[in-house]
Amino acid sequence: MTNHWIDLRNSDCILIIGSNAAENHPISFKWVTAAMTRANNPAKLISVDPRFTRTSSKADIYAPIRSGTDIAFIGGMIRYILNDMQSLSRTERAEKYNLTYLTQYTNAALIIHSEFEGWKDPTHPGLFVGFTENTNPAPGNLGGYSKSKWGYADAGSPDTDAALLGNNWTNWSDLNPKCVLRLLWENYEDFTPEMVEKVTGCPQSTFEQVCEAYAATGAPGKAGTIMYAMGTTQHTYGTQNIRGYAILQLLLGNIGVAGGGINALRGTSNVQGSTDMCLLSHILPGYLSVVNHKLQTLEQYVDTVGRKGKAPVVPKGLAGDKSASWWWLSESAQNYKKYLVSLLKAWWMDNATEENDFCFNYLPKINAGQDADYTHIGTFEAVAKGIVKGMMVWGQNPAVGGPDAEGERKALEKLDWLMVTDLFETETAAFWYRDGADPGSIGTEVFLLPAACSYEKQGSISNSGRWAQWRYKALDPIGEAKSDLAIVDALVLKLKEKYAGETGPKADPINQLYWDYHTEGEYADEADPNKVALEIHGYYTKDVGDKKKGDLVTNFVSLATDGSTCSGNWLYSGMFTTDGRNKAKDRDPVDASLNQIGLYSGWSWCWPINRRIIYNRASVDLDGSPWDDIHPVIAYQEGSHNPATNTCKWLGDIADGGWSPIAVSKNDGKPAYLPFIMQNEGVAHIWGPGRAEGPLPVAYEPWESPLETNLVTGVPAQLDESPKGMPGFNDPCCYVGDLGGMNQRGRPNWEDPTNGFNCVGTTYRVSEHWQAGQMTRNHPWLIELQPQPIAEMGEELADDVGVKNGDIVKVVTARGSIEAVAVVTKRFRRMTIGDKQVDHVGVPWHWGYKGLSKGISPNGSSGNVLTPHVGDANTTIPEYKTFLCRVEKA
Amino acid sequence: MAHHEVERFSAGARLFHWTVTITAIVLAITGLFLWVPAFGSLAEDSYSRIIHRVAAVILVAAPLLFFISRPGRALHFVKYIFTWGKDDIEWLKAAPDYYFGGDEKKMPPQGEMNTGQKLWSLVAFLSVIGFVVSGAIMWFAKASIPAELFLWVTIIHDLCFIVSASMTLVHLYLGAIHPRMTESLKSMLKGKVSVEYAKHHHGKWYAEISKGKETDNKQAPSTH
Amino acid sequence: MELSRRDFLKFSGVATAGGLAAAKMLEAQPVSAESLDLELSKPIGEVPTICCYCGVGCGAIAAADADKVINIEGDPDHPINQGSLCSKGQALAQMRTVNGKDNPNRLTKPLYRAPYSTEWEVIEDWDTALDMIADRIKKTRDETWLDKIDVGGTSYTVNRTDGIAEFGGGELDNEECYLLAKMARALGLVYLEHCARI
Amino acid sequence: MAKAILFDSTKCTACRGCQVACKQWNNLEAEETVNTGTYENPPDLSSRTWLKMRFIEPPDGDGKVWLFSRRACMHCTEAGCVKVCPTGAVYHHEEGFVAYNKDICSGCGYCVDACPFDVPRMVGSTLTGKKKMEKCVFCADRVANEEKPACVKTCPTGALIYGERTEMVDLAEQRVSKLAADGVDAQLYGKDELDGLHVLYVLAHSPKDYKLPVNPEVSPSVTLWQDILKVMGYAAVGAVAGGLLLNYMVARARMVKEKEGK
Repeated sequence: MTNHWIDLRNSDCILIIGSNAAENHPISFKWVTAAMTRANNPAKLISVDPRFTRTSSKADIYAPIRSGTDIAFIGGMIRYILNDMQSLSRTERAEKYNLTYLTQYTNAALIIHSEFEGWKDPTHPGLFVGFTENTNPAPGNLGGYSKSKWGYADAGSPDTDAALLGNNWTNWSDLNPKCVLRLLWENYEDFTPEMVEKVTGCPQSTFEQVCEAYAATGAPGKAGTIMYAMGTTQHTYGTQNIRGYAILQLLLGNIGVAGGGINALRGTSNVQGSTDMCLLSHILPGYLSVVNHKLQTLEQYVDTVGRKGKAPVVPKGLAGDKSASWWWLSESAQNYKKYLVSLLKAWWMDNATEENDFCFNYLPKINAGQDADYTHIGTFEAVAKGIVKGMMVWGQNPAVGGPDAEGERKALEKLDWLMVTDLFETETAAFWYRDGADPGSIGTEVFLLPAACSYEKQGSISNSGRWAQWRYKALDPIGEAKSDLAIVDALVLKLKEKYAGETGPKADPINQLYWDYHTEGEYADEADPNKVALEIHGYYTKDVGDKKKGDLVTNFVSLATDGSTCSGNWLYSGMFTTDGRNKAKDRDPVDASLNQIGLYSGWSWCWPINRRIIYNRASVDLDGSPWDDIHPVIAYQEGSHNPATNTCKWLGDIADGGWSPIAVSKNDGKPAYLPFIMQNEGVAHIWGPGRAEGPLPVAYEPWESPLETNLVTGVPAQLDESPKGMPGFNDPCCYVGDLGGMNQRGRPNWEDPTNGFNCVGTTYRVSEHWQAGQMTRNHPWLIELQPQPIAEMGEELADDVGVKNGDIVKVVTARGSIEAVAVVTKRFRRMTIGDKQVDHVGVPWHWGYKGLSKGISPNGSSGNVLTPHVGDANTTIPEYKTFLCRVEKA
Repeated sequence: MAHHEVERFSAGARLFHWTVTITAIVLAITGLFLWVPAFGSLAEDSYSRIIHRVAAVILVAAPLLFFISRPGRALHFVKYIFTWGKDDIEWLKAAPDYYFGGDEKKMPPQGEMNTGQKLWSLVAFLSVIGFVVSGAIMWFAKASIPAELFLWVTIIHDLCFIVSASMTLVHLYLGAIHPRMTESLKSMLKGKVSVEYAKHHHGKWYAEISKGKETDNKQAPSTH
Repeated sequence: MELSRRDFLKFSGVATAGGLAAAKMLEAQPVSAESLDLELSKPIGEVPTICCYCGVGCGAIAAADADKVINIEGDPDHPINQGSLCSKGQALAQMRTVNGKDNPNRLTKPLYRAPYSTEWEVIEDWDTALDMIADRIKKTRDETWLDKIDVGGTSYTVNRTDGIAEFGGGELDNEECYLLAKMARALGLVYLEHCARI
Repeated sequence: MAKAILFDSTKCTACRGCQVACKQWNNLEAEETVNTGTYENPPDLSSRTWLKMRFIEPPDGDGKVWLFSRRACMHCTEAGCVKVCPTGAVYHHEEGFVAYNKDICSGCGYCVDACPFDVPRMVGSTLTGKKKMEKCVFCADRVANEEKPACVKTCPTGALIYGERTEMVDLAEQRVSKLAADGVDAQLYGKDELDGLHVLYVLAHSPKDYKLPVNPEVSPSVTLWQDILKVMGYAAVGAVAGGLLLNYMVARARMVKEKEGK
């Protein structure tokens, strides 16, 4: 979340899309309801979902869309806003939209490479310039782009469109043909309400209501927020869905302001923290890039990802004339290097010296390029191929949660050994005696370790709003269970024993690993989470000035490139005060923010340095005054500008960089810092060339689509010719997996529906269960509420297949089938898409074959038995949310 | 008087009477718990309900056993209490004067049961039927009948109680307390009354038994 | 004692009233056993914890004995949830305690499944379990270790193993995630993922 | 002062925190259920389920209405259960809600039939015949200790609030007029029903659509029994007893006279 939960109450319009917040983040509705029921200007709630959910039941406007058509919908909204902007008079335009924000704080006015060609170019329909198809069979990406023509015309110092900056235009032709805003218009020009209805199934009138309500948040001082979750991300173009939201929010000036933002609703209590700690293949703690084989030395790494990758770029002609690009900041700061060196120090401590490159080579290096996928999908393919032979699983249940779950279960049979740590026996741990498996032919050794539950241990977790909150221990773990911390601690100490005496590149990283977490008393024999937290925050590794070795650093600003500091994760550097107070334990219930907008900065701590709303410099105008007087996030204190440092006193939240406001710095002849301090350009990306499949989202069809032609791009599906998928019909860069041939692609068959997959299937969660269910399916109170897997479908479909409410039905895809209880409802309606009548079938994916509540079919009725091993072009997140299926009476 | 006694109640009849008496008292008391909130705590943990049901089974079983073992006598009794004549009307008219003032002038001679006893027997007979039928419904059909109907059935049960309880007081009083009914209680305890008492209170009956030598067979049933 | 009709009526009136008066006494409600100074049937709890389910991060307070949870409910001081919890949060107690006893499905000892075996065996002590696991990790790591790779004729140091994957962490504490990352990277793991990606 | 719970259906998201909170605080065991084609479960109130949320999809709707309603004791002022309870086990708490003293519950089950909302449930052993009534107790212990009832405390959206009944009525009326101004056919349920319920409902449709009885009333049989029959019974017994006493005195006086006269 750019913002945080309580901030939802400051919103004027809440757009929930790709999320069912009322069911999956129920307490968020405390603040959604607060916004909707406040006395003055109550907020409007919009729910966009294929299914009318508990969230929709509370919405002012419910917009049904076909699963997987978010870009068409959002693109239509973007078109509506652009069209509105263009047709208004200049004065009205400035009243209705925050043009200063749009032009000064985003890259809307920047000029793109002259040879850039959009997806409508007839020589490459549906594709941007620079595409090459991958002709190798799956697994692999469908294709890839050379992005050389996607950048700014002048990469180091981009030009801007003066007419746009000066609000001095009437027609699109008044703008530079390669100006971002004009390219944006051209990208979405065809996304008319008629087209939106045709593609998404959302009635035009409803769609227009949504546009009108949401566009109203574009006025200065108004804020609209987007709440999204896995309904957005779990598509082959999930990242582009989010890009669509980002563009929409930037057009409306909704990022950085109270009641605005793009808010990813994290589904797991600490998935924010675990991501911050980067238990992910592509990053190291603090979102530092993982090392690839081309980066052989620390200097090469720093030079490539830091110096070059994060070099400040300053657009010409903007009021702000300095870009922080915080990751690097400057040759004297070298933040990227500081963070990595401090990480290496925390890991190898005294063994990491300037002379040995701070043990840089102890970090494993992946293969650069696209020839290996190390993400979830790629990992399971490596397991299936026998590359990965051993697996440690800590509180995760891929046998239920992974795509093509039966395929992943089968892949596990190839492992030599598997270690699972969990509270309950999971489907993953029990894969070897699941239905259909023959234990006698499975040679995998399996260890199942009993873990402590959340209140049987202590430690911090970070919620979706980035608040790191300490949770305490209420009682000792059950039986002989141990906290994961104690287990990993004991395991590493064991490994150190095993490697004792060995030397060389294999043994050194283990033997030299700094590992010292036991303390007096309660934690004499196991790791003390308090001590681990101190290492994450960071301390001095030698005496520096008035700081002694062991003194805590103030925050990441104190970190150094010379190895004099350590910090396990720079983002969390700042969680402690220098005298050792753990701010994650702070419990000041008073909201001391400006106008009490609900920041509660004294309650717990959030990264970075307790900034509750990130990008908050965008919430003020050039003079530092909030756009919204009622909900000010930060405000420049008049007269506080310090000419020496070019900083000032900001009231309210921790400002995104302490520099003085743009106009104040400028008046003083000082560098005026642009607001988006993490971006190289200092402005936000309406144009986002970093994505795999294009700088702007295009409405592609899901990997399995009921259509024969992409109604937006006009590219035909060509199912038989392109078994992997068709670039331009499908996302051209999506990852198509292959789990030993099990990942079949389903096709519609409109002539003989019993022989084809004509229904759009989707997976989701119910409020009463959680993720892969290993915990909640062992809670009698929750099983009572939702005892069995269900398959929700509309009445029209149920009639067609002769299914009545409560019947057991079979949902079949090309991967497999599950049985579930039919919930026949008006909340799923048949849609007319192009010339097809499309029905949806929805299945929760919580169930499996272990626990108190099991599925109906022996495979556990896990929804993911149905889903394909196909992933997003940028993240390879699996396409869980859209696939083709058919329903049969069981 | 002891030398001149006639048998009025057989041992079986007395056993029956006292069984029913005790059962009825138990039923009344345990039932009263549900009437009188002040006694509510005594109904704790459903003990009174269980006792009430055990007693109810006895109350049903006792007449059935009596009927099985002595069907003729039982039928006679039923027929008897439903047979009303002119004398009965006369008796009812005369009764207040007699029971208050002891004025016997207008009292017609009575059979083995006088009209008052007959009336009591009739009330007892009918209210037991009412109790049993409504009670059985409450016991066995609670779940299967509409809530509203159930409540009306309880009202029938209660009405039976009000009527039978009031009459029981009268019965008790006349049988054991009224100054003139000196031998009534004794008869139900020991089975015999003095000839004098029999003549005086049940003239017709005494005439019958002394004439016909029919002894046990035609004894009055278990009521006063 | 003579009795006129009038006296009789009077007397019966008094008698009836007496019956009703008795009734009134008998009908009086028993004194409330649950009056306002009632004690709480169990402690509400004082140990602050954060719900382990979704990313909202609601505060809860727990009351527990040495071996069982007595109560867990929302933390009223918590600014986000202000005491409220959803169905899952309200059921937190059952993670440990169901109907006053340990949740029977919780794992309490390390378990081991030997190759081709049809059953779990209990490993009596942690040390043995971790020793066995460390042996497996070392063996696989050593066998699959890559010092260098060759790309287009050039040798590159990579110091990694492709033979071991690590999953998980979204439900763990930050400190746990951090140590897992530290261990994984020190082991040279590149297949490192958790539920943020799925 | 009478307290009340205000349930605002327009704010309820049916997260069912309340349903579990009720079980959590009151130590009620889970039931074994099956899915019958609805999110709603358990199917009905029971001795172990004192509160459940209803999920209602109007059969003639357009699929854009999903109503959620609370099903639990309404804590009526004119409470059939209190009225009918023979032992006084069910009674009005001084704060207006319907409490019960399990210790003196005889298990007669009359309250089950007397409730116009079909709320109380009996639980017992078939072996011993022991039975007890169970229903929402308004978390009497919590309320007495200035804690909100468990269901109210856990409600995220303010769909459940708790306080002085008069205040709750005011709030509900304000909410209804606000909703009405927005074109919602809103209404307040429970203000006057049965002399005032202590659970008030703000509804966006007719009570019928929420499966609430439109004009709930306590069966006349309850009134007949408690207010007429019982009184009659006492009167009858009193009258009979009095008559007999009188008779005794008169008859005895007469006999004494007779003896003297002899």
